[in-house]
Amino acid sequence: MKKMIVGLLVLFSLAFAASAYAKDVKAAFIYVGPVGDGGWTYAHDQGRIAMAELPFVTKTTFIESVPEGADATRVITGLANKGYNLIFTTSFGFMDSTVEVANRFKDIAFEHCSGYKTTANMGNYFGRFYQGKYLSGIVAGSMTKSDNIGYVAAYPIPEVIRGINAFTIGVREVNPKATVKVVWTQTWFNPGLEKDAADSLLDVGADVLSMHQDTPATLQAAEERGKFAIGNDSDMRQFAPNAFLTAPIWDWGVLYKEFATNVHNDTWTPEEIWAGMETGVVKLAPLSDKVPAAVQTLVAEKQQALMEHKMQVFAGPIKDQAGDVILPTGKTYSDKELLSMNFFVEGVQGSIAE
Amino acid sequence: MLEILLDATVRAGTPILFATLGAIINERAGIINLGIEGLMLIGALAGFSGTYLSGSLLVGVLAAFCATFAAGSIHAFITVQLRGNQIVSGLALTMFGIGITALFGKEMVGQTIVGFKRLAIPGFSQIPIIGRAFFNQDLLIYFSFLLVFLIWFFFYRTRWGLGVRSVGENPAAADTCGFSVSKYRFLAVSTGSGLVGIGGAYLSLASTPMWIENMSAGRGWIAVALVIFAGWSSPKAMLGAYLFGGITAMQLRFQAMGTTVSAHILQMLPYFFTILVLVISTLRLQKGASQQPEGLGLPYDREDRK
Amino acid sequence: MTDFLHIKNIRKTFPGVVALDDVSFSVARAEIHTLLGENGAGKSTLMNVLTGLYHPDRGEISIAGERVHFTSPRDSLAYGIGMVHQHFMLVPAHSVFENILLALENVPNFFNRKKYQEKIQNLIDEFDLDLDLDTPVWKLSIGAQQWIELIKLLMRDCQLLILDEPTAVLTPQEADRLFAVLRRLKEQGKSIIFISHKMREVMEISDRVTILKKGCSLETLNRGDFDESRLASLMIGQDKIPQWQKTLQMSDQVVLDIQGLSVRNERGLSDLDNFNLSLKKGEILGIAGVAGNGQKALAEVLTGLKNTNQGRIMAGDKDITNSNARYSYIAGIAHIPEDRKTIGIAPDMSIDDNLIMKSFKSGLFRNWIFQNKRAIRRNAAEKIAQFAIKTGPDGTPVRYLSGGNIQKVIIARELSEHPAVLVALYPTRGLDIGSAEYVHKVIADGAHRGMSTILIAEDLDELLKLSDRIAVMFRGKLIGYVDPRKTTREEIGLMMSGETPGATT
Amino acid sequence: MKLVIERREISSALLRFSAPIASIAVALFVAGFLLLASGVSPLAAYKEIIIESLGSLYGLSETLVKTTPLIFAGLGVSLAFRMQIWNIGAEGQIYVGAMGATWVALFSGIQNHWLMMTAMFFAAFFCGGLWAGVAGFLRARWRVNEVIVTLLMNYIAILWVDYLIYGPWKDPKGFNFPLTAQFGDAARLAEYFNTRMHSGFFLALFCALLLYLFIERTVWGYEIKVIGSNQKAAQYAGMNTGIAIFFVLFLSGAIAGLAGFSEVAGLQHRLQHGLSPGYGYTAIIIAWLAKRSAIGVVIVSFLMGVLLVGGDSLQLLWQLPVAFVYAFQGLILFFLLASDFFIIYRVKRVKGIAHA
Repeated sequence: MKKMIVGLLVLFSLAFAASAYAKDVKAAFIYVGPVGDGGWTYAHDQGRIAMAELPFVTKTTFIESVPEGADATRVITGLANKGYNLIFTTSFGFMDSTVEVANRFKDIAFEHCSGYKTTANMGNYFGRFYQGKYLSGIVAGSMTKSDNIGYVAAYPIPEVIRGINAFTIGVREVNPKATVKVVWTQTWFNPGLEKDAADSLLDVGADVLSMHQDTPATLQAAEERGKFAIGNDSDMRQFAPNAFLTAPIWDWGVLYKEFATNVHNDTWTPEEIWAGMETGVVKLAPLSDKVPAAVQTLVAEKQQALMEHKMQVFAGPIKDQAGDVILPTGKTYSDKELLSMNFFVEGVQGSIAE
Repeated sequence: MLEILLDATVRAGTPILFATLGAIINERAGIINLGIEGLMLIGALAGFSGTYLSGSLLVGVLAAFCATFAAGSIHAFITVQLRGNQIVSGLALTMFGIGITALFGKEMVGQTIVGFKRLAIPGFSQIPIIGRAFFNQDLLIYFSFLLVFLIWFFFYRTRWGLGVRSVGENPAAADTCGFSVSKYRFLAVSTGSGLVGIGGAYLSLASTPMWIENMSAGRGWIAVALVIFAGWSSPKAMLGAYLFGGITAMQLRFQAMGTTVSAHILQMLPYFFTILVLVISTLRLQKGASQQPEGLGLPYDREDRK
Repeated sequence: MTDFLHIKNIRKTFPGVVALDDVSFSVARAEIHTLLGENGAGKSTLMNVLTGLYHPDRGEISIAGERVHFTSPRDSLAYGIGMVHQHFMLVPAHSVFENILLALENVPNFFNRKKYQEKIQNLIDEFDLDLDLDTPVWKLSIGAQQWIELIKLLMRDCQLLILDEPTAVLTPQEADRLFAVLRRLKEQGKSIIFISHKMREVMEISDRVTILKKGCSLETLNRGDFDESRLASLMIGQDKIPQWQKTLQMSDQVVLDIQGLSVRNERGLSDLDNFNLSLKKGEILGIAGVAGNGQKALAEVLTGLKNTNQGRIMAGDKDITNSNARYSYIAGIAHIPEDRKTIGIAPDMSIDDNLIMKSFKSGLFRNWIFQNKRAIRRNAAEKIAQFAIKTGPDGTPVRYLSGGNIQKVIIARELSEHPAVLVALYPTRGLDIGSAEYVHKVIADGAHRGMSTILIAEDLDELLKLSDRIAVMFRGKLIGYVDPRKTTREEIGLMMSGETPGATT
Repeated sequence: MKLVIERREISSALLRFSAPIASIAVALFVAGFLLLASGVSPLAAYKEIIIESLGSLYGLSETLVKTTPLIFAGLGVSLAFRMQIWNIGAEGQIYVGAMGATWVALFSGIQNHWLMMTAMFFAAFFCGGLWAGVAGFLRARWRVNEVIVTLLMNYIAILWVDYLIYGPWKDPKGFNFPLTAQFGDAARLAEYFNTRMHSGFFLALFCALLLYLFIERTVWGYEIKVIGSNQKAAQYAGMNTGIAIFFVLFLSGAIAGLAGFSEVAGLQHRLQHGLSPGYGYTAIIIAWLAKRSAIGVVIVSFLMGVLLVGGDSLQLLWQLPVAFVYAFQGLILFFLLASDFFIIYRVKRVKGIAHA
């Protein structure tokens, strides 16, 4: 009898504990662009939708087009005040705002994307997108006939620069003669200008285009001229069925589900996550059937190697634009060095604004 | 290279050209329209959705025209019938356009259509240098060439055009000659707005066949500036739009060819040159008679005793 | 004689003003009917009602027996009523052809340019006018512009032509030519409403005369029933004209001396051409001339609003050539501008503020950088009392005042610092007779105190009455001086058309 | 029957007061249909806007934070309005003002707080002023259209600031992200009540008061009013309108530039892209709504702050796009313009002739 009572008590308390710790997740997102940008913000919102399917995620919301800066702090605070217990801030520029608000709301879990700061209740996460860029570079290097590849880039920030470098390393691995020409647009989404930029690259002889941009304008430019192009952020093949080769894409749902589950189980801790391809956060869109089987196999092998950590994209020897070795053989860059990358590797034609 | 640059110039300049022509018709009738940016967005969304839903590019262009005609009518009603402040009403129209297109454009994001294709004019398209830029383009660009002439013809060879110019110059004179100032102004504003809408549709149907929020990205404001630059004349508007498009195209090609000048600085060039040319053309204006319609910006109040 | 137009009990008010009170009269076919009245009697308003520009508050208009309601000029044009407005309704940037074409009915949208050019040219030839169809209107003289207005109406085949003070911009000789054309039109069966306040013209051309006074139609007289003095007494009526005695008191001291002045306007034409003038202390110097012959440029140069291309202006011993407006003012030159509402006042500001527009920097109205509101108010109260300005409540924007009171505000301001020279452009234009007399008295009183006045006016009567000397201008040149006590209208008229007189001072 | 429009003799104070309120009510009503179309109850939405922006100390403080740059920019634009000059370039002036203040904060090496504040203040003041002064000079000297010049210079200003933060001014410790370093404590304005409200707000109020005195009480203010009322009359009265135009545009830009100072020193503590999310454009509307009054600018800026801050909650609760607030602002303006008409005119029905 006594045993039974004790047993029941234990059971009860366990049940109690379980219910106390398994809390509902109410998640909020702030986005830098409109959900309708078709790129970066769109991909995050897809992640949010995937997360919302978890049974214990009772509510998700988002605020789009939040300017990076003073407004962000207010919007994040507003979300915190509204009782959300998991808040995602999905642009680098939200970092300081997130830190500020996180320090004020200690009970709420904050996750900031693409930055480098953490606090007791704020983690940061990002994906090793450059791995996808590298793989797409292999495809581009194999497909170019003119050895002339164009790259339409948004802003000279480390993420974009890293992507260009990884891409170029991929290109030169299969085609050491090829060069990558870079044109900056200083816009994330201004399709007309981006298309014009793509055209300008095609005009100087590029026959494969890549891009770091939110709109599919570059793909359309290549489609129109019968050239090839590589997408960005999300699978945009419907915009250029013939030109589209592949695209490094995001699948944030993987991470978001994990965060939500951790919060639900109260096992969430602030971490610095830089997820590689093995996690599924960064993927390569299915290759076009125009890509020869040999290349497809090569890409698959490389991807496997990356996922198993058998190789690094940024591994010595790496030369800068002038041809000088800046990373000797056998060495690799630390994450910190990668995160603040601010130079172009050999094979890139273009300059980073100084 | 020149051939290619010219081609890029025409393609980059065309949406601005349509918008500038529309704005010229507005201002010729005496109404300043700062709502061009919003109208372009409405045109872009209406054009895209029209084509997406019907599968026909023509329907898209017509939808763009009709939607911006309607939106322009709001501005026309407020500034002509209600004699409201033209600058504020135009700004309101831009805000309204940005807002309403984002609101109703959600479903169109990520959808695809088949856009306008290049259509070479046999023979002409082979002309060196200019052939590609002027005779191997899509239908909307050919239409823009025609429009430049048509607008010139309309203003200087038709009675309606004379009426529009007169209500912009001296509404009282047109009024006493039996022209309905409000009707002419209203129609000039709404029709001009419709042309601006086609400029927007050029973005979403020809330049980059897709819909993205805010895809006009400031081109409408450039058009507003080019109206003065062009001295309210349609052939000069063509020149201005291509100049702007040309400088934009050129700075991208500078980059593609590997210049080391900061892209930010290069990007300022189109704006800088537009100001410079505006100053020069203003200086030239002052030597002769002013080309600015004298009634520009002034509501017409028949009983206002001066 | 059948009545073509019949109007009855028309009333029209504007914010704060009763422009027309009760007007009735009729116009027959083939008649020249003159509307006579002082400025401000409501003639122009009445005509704007008749052409559909204004909508009357009440009253009836009938055309050929049919009751009509005009809501726009289209309506009145449809009934064959056309008008030459006092301020021409032309588009300056357009060519003569375009301006005339604008007025034509039933022009197809895609018109045959040549056909219409021919049509218009024929009419121009018929009246033997010197007009080039392709010239932009702004390049033409005001007289030529008036012909364009007339051709517009003739091309439309208007049955009733209204001419609002057409002779104001013409020399007497040009006016004669206009009268000839009007008579010919009358013979063709057209009705003409002629508006003027110049008695001589009225006598010459009218079949009937209707007299308007303070917005009411007093009486209609047939030809033969009126003479100049009867018309004048009806027009002026029982108004008490303030009596003042004009005394000649010119000294020999020259206060203003203009030598060889030349001014070109922005279009490169000459506004003033080697112009000479000297003004003596206490003198009222009238300047006669058809409007647009350089009077405005003269006033603007004198008051520092315009620069000269050549020549010298001395105010006493100060050289004020090409000075700015502020310096001219300090040098003692006051200015009553031609267009009081568009130049003379800041319409949205109060009387207080308008009265100090030229002296706001003076120590009287200023403490360091701040305005001395109390002094400004006191100044306004003084001036309002002194010049009998009728105002609304304190702070009422000036634009709500009547024309006469606005003119008083301007005069009060201009005379407040006892200027040496007053340049007055058309100072009584558009004023009722009482206000006009008041202005005359102020000018004459000023002369009494030693102020010299350059009086530019279009009304010869006004000039003859006030001036000690009259200078006549033509195309920017000084043609000569006449003595108002000895000269005749004909002599001045000839000089106004450029003929050098035998007699000078 | 036809409709004829007539000017009212004098519009009654009641009408002038009630018409704008009625028009805002109508705008709210019409916007309600937009909300309904998006599946949101209008009443709940409007209630939410008010509660979010005014319902708590925090909400109020945020509203005031948002109001601060709007007051500065609104004052700047409205000063130019006084002279019938359209300064569409407040946006760019905010950026260059912020740039000036940032330059002082980062590179001047001043340690003293007050000295630093003063130096930053004047740097922003002169940078904004000179930026607008270019348009002022062109307008005064050659009558170049100031609307277009100020507008185009916005793009140049923003690109120039971008150039600095991507290039020479980039924080060396910032992982090469496009941000300047954070300001030291000496370069930060005081904050209050443990919220983000900073002394920039009081500075803005003070600025409004100064501007009010400047316009209504000083000799220069008088001159500006005369020129604004009738430029020809001003010339006739001997005022140098050219210098006045330059001066007013300079001052207009300088005040707008102070918004940049207050944003970087009070709120963001660094220069970055997207410093102003369109404050300069909102300022035009504010200046117009305020009907030329400096005090009006303060009130309207506050109302705009309410709308902007409250507008966020619409997104939060119902996922309405941010664009809704734009559409809403556009609607309010349309109806306010319409209400102006009924203040000045009345419509009468008369008998008329029907045209074929």
